[in-house]
Amino acid sequence: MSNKTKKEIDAKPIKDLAKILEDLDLTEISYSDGNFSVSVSKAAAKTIPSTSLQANNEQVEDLESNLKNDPRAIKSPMVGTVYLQPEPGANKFVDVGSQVKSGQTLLIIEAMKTMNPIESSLQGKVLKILVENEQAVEFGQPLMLIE
Amino acid sequence: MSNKTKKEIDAKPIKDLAKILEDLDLTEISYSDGNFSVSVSKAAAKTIPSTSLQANNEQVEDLESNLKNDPRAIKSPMVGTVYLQPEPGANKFVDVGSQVKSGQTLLIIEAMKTMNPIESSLQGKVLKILVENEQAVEFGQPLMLIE
Amino acid sequence: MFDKVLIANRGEIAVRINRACQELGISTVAIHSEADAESMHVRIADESVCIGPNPVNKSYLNAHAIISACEITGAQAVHPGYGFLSENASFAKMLDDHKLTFIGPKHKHISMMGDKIEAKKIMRQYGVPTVPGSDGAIIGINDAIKTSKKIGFPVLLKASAGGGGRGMQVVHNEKELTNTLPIIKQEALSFFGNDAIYIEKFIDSPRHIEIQVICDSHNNFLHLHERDCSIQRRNQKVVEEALAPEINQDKKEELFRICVEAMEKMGYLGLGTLEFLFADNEFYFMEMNTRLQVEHPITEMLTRIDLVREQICVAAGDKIFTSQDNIKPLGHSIECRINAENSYDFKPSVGTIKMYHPPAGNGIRLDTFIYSGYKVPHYYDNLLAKLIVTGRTRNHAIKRALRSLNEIVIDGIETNIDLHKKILSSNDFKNGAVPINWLEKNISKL
Amino acid sequence: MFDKVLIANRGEIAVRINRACQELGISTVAIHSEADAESMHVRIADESVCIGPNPVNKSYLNAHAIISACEITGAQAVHPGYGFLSENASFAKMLDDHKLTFIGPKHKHISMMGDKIEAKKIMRQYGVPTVPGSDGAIIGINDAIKTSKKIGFPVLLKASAGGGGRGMQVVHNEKELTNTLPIIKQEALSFFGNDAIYIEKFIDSPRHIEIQVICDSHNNFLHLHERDCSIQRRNQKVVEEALAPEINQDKKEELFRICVEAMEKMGYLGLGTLEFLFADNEFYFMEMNTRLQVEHPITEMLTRIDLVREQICVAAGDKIFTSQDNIKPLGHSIECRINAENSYDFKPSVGTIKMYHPPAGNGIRLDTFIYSGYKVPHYYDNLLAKLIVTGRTRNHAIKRALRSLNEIVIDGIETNIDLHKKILSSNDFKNGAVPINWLEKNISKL
Repeated sequence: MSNKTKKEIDAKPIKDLAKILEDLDLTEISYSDGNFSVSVSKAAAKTIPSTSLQANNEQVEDLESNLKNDPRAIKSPMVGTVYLQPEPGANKFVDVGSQVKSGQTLLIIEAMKTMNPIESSLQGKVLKILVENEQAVEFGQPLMLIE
Repeated sequence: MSNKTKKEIDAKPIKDLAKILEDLDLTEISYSDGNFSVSVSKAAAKTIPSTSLQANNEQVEDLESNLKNDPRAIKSPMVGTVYLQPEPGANKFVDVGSQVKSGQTLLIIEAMKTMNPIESSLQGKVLKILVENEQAVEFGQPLMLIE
Repeated sequence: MFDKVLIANRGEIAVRINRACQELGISTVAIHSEADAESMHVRIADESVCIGPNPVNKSYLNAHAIISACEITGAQAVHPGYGFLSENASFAKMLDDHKLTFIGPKHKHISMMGDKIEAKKIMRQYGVPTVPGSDGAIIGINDAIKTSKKIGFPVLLKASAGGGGRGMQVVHNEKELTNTLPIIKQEALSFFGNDAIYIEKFIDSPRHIEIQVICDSHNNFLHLHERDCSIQRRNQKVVEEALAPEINQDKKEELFRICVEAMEKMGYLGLGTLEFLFADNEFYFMEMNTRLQVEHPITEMLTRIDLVREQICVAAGDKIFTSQDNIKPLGHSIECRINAENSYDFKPSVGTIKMYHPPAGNGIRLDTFIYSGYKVPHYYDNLLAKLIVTGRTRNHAIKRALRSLNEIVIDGIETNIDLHKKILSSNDFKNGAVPINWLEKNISKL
Repeated sequence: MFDKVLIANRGEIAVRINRACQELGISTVAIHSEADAESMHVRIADESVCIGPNPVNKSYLNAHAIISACEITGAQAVHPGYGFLSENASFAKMLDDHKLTFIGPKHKHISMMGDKIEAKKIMRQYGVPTVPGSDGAIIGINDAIKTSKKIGFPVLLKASAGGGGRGMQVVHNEKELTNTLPIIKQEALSFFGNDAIYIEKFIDSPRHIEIQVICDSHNNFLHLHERDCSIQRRNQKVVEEALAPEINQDKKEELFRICVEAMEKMGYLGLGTLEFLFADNEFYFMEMNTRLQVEHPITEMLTRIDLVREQICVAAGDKIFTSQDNIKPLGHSIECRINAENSYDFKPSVGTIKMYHPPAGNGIRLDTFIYSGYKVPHYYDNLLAKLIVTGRTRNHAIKRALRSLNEIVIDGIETNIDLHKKILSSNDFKNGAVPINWLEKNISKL
């Protein structure tokens, strides 16, 4: 469509509209004047019971959910306990900065007394190890980031 | 504010935004680009239980509520039964088209065996009589429109 | 049975009564002020009539408008709920005069019990234990000493014309009495223009125990056991329970018998509650509420008798379906009154309820009129909901109440749910049998 | 008692079990698939573990993942709910092997009752009445005629290897039998590769009556009376009630005695339900469910015994708190299963629940896991909620259920609430004692 748009945000009209929204008990105002246009809205009802149900740290949740959708993440295929070394005292399978190949063992997850080697589905450098040794993990939990 | 606006609607960007809204599970998007501006929104949750609670004809409700806020309306000051004539067989106090003065009796409301003359708070022509003879009325119910 | 009943109330109790009517096949008329047009009690009724503007004296207390609403809708009876016109004898009489049934006691009994001093005298005549004291005003210091010694110190000196906590003084011995009497007489004279003083036994830290009765017009006078409503703040009940813990069963049974006999002597009809102070293993009659109580559901859950249903049935002339021997309370019930007020500073809260999600499951009942999106008006009292739980034991009921308080979601306005959690988690409450001044004394420490 | 229990289920029953644990002071671990991360059972639990992707065989049926979840959380016991792994003997055994408690019966009893033909044989040995029939496959037409005459026509010819309604034929007399037997043998051979046929008495239009039992490890074997689950559609229960109307009390008592004796002989532990067909005043054992039933709340409301609480207690080795003499069902209870499906064409419905407002008041319980804003996933079964009501009489319970069905608000998806209203308003249901084929026969006329 058109080409030139003003990219700098002027917070004042937004705040003004938000106040009017609140005062008049509206859920949405859309305001447009020539080249300038602002719209504010507010959900009428919270759709998730939150005050009293299980308290979650929402920031942590957001972070985790971001990691889950991160294409660089290796996610746990099972519930269990993580071991970063092949045996106590040994070196870690991989370290931050290690170059890994697809199929290389990254860590072990113990489930029902069985040691399950978790192999990398990605090729690249270990950017971050998201779990600690002997940490319990659930299905789908991000374990490492590989880039 | 601005002056010349194109009155023809281009449905395409509205449809596009509606789809994005649906896909992203949003309640509102506002989009503005130069002179062009579109805003779409959708209520997140119905805020009033309606499916099973007392069925109301919403259109009738809207009409009634409009009349209640109409400055031309004479509203019932009590619960009772309306009589449009002073006695059976007599002429109506007023008819549509009658010119009434402030303080003039418009009708009678019977409540607890007492006849209460309802006087006009307005001066002007009777535009509409909203109740029928012997109709039950509640408090605040519009009785007549006077202009 | 009635075909159509007008419910002369609002809020949770109007919803409660509407449900009882529906289950009896009675059609219902809701009345409402302008502000309450969207309120739940209006939405669930078969018909509704707006009877006036928002102030209660022009709507819910407007007897003429309510009777007119009966006339235009053809309602044959009026259920007054609690509060508003429920203990207004002249309203009950007015309904009688209009050939409408007041779902409640006879108006003469409402009158009799409405005058609190008169009510005590009547109950004393019927053999109900009342607070010992002088018979009317005392005559001089010698009479005062004699009376006080007879009933035992400490005693309460009360100005006959006093009220609202004014013109009262506790004295602990003869010397204090001698010193205080002239002062309080002088005060009474200057405050109330009347220096008549009477003496009552001072009951220190009593509990509030009340007996529920139900009577029909076929000579059946039954009690439905007791409730303990000692958790109070500013004379308002906050938490109620049934049965009352830590009271000897024989002592209770004796009181039940006395109460039932009093009802029989009165020829009482319908539901009633006799309120007692309980201290040092003695009951003292305070007043009788001649109506349905807010806390009636704990008795319902315990006895499995639907009090509102039975109240309507006996008003219609039916016999009570059961007999005293078949009323066996089972388990323990607790009610928490959930108010629209801050749990810490008790400031009332109004606004729109953004999200409401009630607790549920076995042994849980939540009586309310709120819903997601409901705007709580500021014109009326702040009771939003009553959480009622029942459990096999008192301990189980407490745990069940706590898990329910954790489940409930009321977003958008402030509530006293946190206060309830603190009360029910406290050791004093768990141990049971706290006095009526316990909550106010301990509120800051909870 | 356990400190921590893992609840190996989802939906309303996981919420139900979580509540029972909380009231016992047990902390809870919820398990869930990826789709259920926002589900109520996860939100109200103390801890949660995502155990797999959405398909049930990779999550809620994934025994290894569930045991791993116990290991990482330190849960000592697993409550399986109903469905999923609740009647999986090898799962129960696996838990045993891992020193975890399965909250349910011993795994050998799950096995025994899991084989439906074996279960009937065992019950017959214990003196429980079963459908009369041939002892195993019949040998030729003469044997078939002899057996049929002994049990009386009409009889049902059943292919031993058949199932799911296939390989069954009713015959009404000797001639029909002679004509039909060769045909059904041939069909059985071609369908199932096995022409063994056995004969059973044909029970026409029976009712479904089931007996609830509870047993502890201290030699207490109790019954909690019966339920009538005859309102069914496609073998799914739709409405259940307790007690069963129109059955002679002595007849019931005799069956209770037989069931309790069978449990004693088995040495059964925990909750169990013996399902019977009832026709012509006779009971015929069909199968035993060795788990908590969907419809357990109607028994809870009637007996005031918290079945889930007691189930957990007896699994932990406790004695049942009460005795048979003290179990006195009072009134009448009805459950309506509210499903996410159209009331007319029964198409399943998924989507977001825009508004949820439950019915409430005296004698009402709504067990659910939904809330305003909850997105119902399409991976799992369509039970949304169970409305359970109790009333003084059956008629009162029906009226109460109807007024509750009118109150409930579930907006955004389709439900079968209208179907329930039609069933409960029908004269057949009001009269009581309808057979299991009633609903399907009458559904279009309701």
